[in-house]
Amino acid sequence: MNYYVIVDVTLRRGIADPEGATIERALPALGFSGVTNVHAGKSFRLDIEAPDETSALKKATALAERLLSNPVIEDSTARLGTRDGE
Amino acid sequence: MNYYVIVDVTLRRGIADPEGATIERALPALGFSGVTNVHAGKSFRLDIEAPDETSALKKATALAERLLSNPVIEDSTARLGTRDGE
Amino acid sequence: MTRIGVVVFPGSNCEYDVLAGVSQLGATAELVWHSQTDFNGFDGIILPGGFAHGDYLRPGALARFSPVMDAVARFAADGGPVLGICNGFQILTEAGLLPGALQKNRGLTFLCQPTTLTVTSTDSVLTHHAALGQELVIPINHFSGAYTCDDETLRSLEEHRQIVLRYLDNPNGSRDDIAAIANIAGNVVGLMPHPERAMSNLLGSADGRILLEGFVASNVLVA
Amino acid sequence: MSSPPELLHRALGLTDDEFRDIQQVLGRDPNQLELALYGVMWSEHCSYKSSRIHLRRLPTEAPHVLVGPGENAGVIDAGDGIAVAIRIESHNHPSAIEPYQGAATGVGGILRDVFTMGARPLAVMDPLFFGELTDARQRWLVEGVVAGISGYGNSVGVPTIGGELTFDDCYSSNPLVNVLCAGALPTERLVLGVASGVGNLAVLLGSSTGRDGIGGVSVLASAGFAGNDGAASVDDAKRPSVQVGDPYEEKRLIEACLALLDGGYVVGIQDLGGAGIVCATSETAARGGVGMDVDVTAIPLREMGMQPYEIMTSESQERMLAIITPENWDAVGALCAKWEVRASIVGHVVDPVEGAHGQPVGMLRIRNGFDGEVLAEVPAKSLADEAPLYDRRRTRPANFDTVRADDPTYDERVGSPNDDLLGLLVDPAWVYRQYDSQLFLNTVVGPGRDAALLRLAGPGLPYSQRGIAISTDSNPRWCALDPRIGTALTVAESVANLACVGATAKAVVNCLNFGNPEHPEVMWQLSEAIDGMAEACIGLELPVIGGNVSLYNESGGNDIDPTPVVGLLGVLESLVAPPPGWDWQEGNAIVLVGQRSAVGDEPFPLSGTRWATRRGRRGGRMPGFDPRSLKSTFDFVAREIANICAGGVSDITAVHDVGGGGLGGALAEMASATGLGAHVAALQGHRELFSEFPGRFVMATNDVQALSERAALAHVAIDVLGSVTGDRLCIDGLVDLDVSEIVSRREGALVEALNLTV
Ligand SMILES: Nc1ncnc2c1ncn2[C@@H]1O[C@H](COP(=O)(O)OP(=O)(O)O)[C@@H](O)[C@H]1O
Ligand SMILES: [Mg+2]
Repeated sequence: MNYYVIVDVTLRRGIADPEGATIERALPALGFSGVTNVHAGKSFRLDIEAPDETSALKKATALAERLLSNPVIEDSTARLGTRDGE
Repeated sequence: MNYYVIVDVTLRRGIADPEGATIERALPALGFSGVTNVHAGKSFRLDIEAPDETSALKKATALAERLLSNPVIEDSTARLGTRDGE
Repeated sequence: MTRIGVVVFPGSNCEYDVLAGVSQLGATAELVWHSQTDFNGFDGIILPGGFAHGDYLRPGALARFSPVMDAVARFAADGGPVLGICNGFQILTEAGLLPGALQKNRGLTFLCQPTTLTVTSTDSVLTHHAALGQELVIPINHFSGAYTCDDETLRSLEEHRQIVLRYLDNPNGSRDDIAAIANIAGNVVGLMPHPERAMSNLLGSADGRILLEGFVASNVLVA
Repeated sequence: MSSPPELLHRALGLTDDEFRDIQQVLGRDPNQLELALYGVMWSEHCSYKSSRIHLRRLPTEAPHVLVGPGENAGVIDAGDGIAVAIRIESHNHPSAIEPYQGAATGVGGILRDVFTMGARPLAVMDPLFFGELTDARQRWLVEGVVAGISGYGNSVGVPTIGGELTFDDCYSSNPLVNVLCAGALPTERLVLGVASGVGNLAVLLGSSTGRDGIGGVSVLASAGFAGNDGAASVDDAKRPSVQVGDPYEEKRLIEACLALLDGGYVVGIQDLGGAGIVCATSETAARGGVGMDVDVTAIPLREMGMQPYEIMTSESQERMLAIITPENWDAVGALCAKWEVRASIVGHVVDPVEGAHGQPVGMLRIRNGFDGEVLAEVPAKSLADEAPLYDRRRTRPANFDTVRADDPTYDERVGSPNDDLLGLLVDPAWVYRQYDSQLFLNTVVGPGRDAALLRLAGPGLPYSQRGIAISTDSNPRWCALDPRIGTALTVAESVANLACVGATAKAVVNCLNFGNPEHPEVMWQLSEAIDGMAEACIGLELPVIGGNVSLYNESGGNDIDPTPVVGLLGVLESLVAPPPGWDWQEGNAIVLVGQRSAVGDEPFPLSGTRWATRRGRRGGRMPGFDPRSLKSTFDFVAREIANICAGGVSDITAVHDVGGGGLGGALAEMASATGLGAHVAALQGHRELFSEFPGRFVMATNDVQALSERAALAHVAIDVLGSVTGDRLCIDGLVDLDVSEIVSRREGALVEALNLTV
């Protein structure tokens, strides 16, 4: 059957994150104070055909590590979700 | 106090998603079968200074809608999380 | 006569420029479609600039799976000269043929501008005709050109003199001002600047010639 | 679409009279689908119904014109067997709503107009207009629009080599994003968007069809923004879903289409832009005088449950319609497969039917399956060419004379020319650095100078040593004062830009950005601007070969200033050396070439200048327009620089036309380009320093004598202003500045205004 999977990709600790830094710098001017440690990442939502949850997650994790992220600079996690509400 | 917030930004229904579509088209050739409805999105992780959870989320939602997304083509959701495990 | 294969992925766009540049140097160059699984009798392979597969996901992330990339890996393993220019460099890192990764520019904008490079190693198929410390004016044209790697990788790059070109005035936040690196053997090189755009003074600079001349002549070197 | 037709037509933007016209054409009531087709095809955006009668006054002919207005792009014969296609379009309202995608899809659309003609797109230009950057929303718009052009243009692989950048409050809720594209083709490969040959197939190439931008032309492009906050006020229900550009699809589409044309597999080809499939099918059929059957079920869809009217009017991006002979279907399919471009047979070319008076009438028939039920049946021509034309009321603005009377030339205080000059300088480099301006190894002069200059070369073109030059220009400050003279002078300024790189102007394209045509003052401005353009083009012997009209640029009832944008295409016979540019050298004499003072009773008017506008003075009278003296000056400069580009020796070391910022601006820009200062004597005060009118060039030479003699022979005036020296710009009694200060102020201006930390 089909499983709805969400893959989160984030920059590894220690890797520069200019996007997050730029947003953080822009915030005060836009009236947002007290916001720190801003980090930008990517996410992917997809349906995976698999016999059961475990193998769906296994497939998703492989996809996340081999394709959706670049392990040299990024970490990735895959989790099962539901179309709405996640 | 400081709250860890995760903001997810996804394309609104009906808006074309060439990135997701291109990835999906490429998958079979890369040896991944049975993967459909691939959609690419953005995510942001940040710490928000606020008196309580509700106001932290309120602040995050405003941030998400005013700065991190363009509501004309994107939906955004903000949720509280924990640094590891989320 | 030297024969250079120029690999074309859907979305590549500098293939004709590279063709023109290489032909000016008396070599013959041919376009190689990405679905091809082996090359016959090429003396060198160039992965040109552009946006292979639209750069969707990450620059080079989808291109690295193209059938042609196995052939490129074999060619490189046999010591064949391989050059990745801009998007080609990004593909080589994604494919693991070169260490590290290329991230978005520090300023988060695309940059098309001349840069001044210094030759920091001549132990590569790209730089062996140039002189150590020589300065070259060559344009960059990229959004994701900030070279990134962990400390250990950087140490080994320096140890094996694999950093072959550095920016004089770092435009994109590249670690250690890195503009081009080679593998340990020196036969696989990736650079973000575009030497094929610096082949004549009519277009602003001819400093790219010495690099491409070296590459075209390099099969002799590695053979 | 539930409401009964007689109300529906209004919802679709059709007037009651237009509804009656449709009943006339069909001899019956249109059904809902048919009404929807007329709704988009008779929209202002598609039909030009308010502007067409005025556009007829523009000169369009010259021996070298291969294709004039009316086709997807204008085409000229550039020599050596190479033709150049050029077109300019606006994407204003979509960019106000989603700046990145609005601008990106604008680039995609203009490229399709050009490769539809069989030309490979070789260059893009982007004239942009925003409100003042003190407003955060404007900064968001600028960053988004520039990123969109960069993201799409660079990825699709076409260099962006120039444009314009204007900030004025009149654009704050209605930014303008115009995009120009030029391409080249072997002359014999020229193709037109014509469907011919009964039995031929209409093949849809490229993306699948979704609900993107349905009714975009009628809802977005043919109506103003309700409120003052621009996009924010277009109500959600009315707003078509935003189109997202896919440069990767477009890149493959370009390569596939050019390969199809090389293979000789297509008889006609047409891009899908505004009004989507209905526009492409009805226009190709109308041009060919044939009928076309379209099968809605044959069109690949991206979304579920789409209605026929949605499918027919969707503005999904990256699609083309090719007309091919059945025998070629296999070859076409194979080529498209290589480029991973989807190809589907969606239409058949059919015989015209017999009209009421026995005349042949090509019908556009929308069917549910090729031999299924007919859902709509209307004369293709009635959709494409027979929208009602309006001669809307025109009245000169009531305040015209009072505005003219408010002339800053004399009563505006002088102030500090030093500070004024520094305040006028803006280097757009932050913008154009984000564009690939070098692809194809043609760019001899890229963005940042007077005009862009390219080698006339590209994949698949015959060898040539020629060059082409392109410049886009506009001056809403001038046109607000006097749309007629303002537009004429804008054309002149653009020809001057070309002369600076040695090119002779060959053709004009224009994008007329105006307010609401239902305001008589706006119609007057439009009509005057067209007369001014006609006057200039006739006087300077230039054909207008294409254009675009963008109306309803208004918010909350406020119209933008009249903003005609011109794109000038010029040709160089021989391009083997770069033109001198702005790089003057120590010791050179600095001379002013051309009529030193303006035409009319005021030698150095300050009306309409950047100097006056910065002081909030927006009134005054424009100088006159004298094409004869302008033309002899332009021809002289172009000839002198062309000689250098052809490899000839010359005493001229630098050239720059006097444009925005006046003579002071030109001198400051040349100083900052080289780091070399100058000493200039005896200008007629701050008026001559800041006055803006075309026809003047600053040249640097190492042999004044020789240059003066050549100028005299050409009956061109020349005045020695001073010399290049040291590292300060000194203009006696007016300016004394360190060049490094000029450089930092000029380079920093935009980045600071955007408050970016780079
Ligand atoms: N939006 C833009 N995109 C690319 N280039 C631009 C843009 N705006 C201005 N430029 C370039 O900057 C230079 C100066 O522009 P402009 O002030 O319009 O010159 P001029 O006054 O001579 O017409 C020109 O070369 C122009 O092409
Ligand atoms: Mg201009």
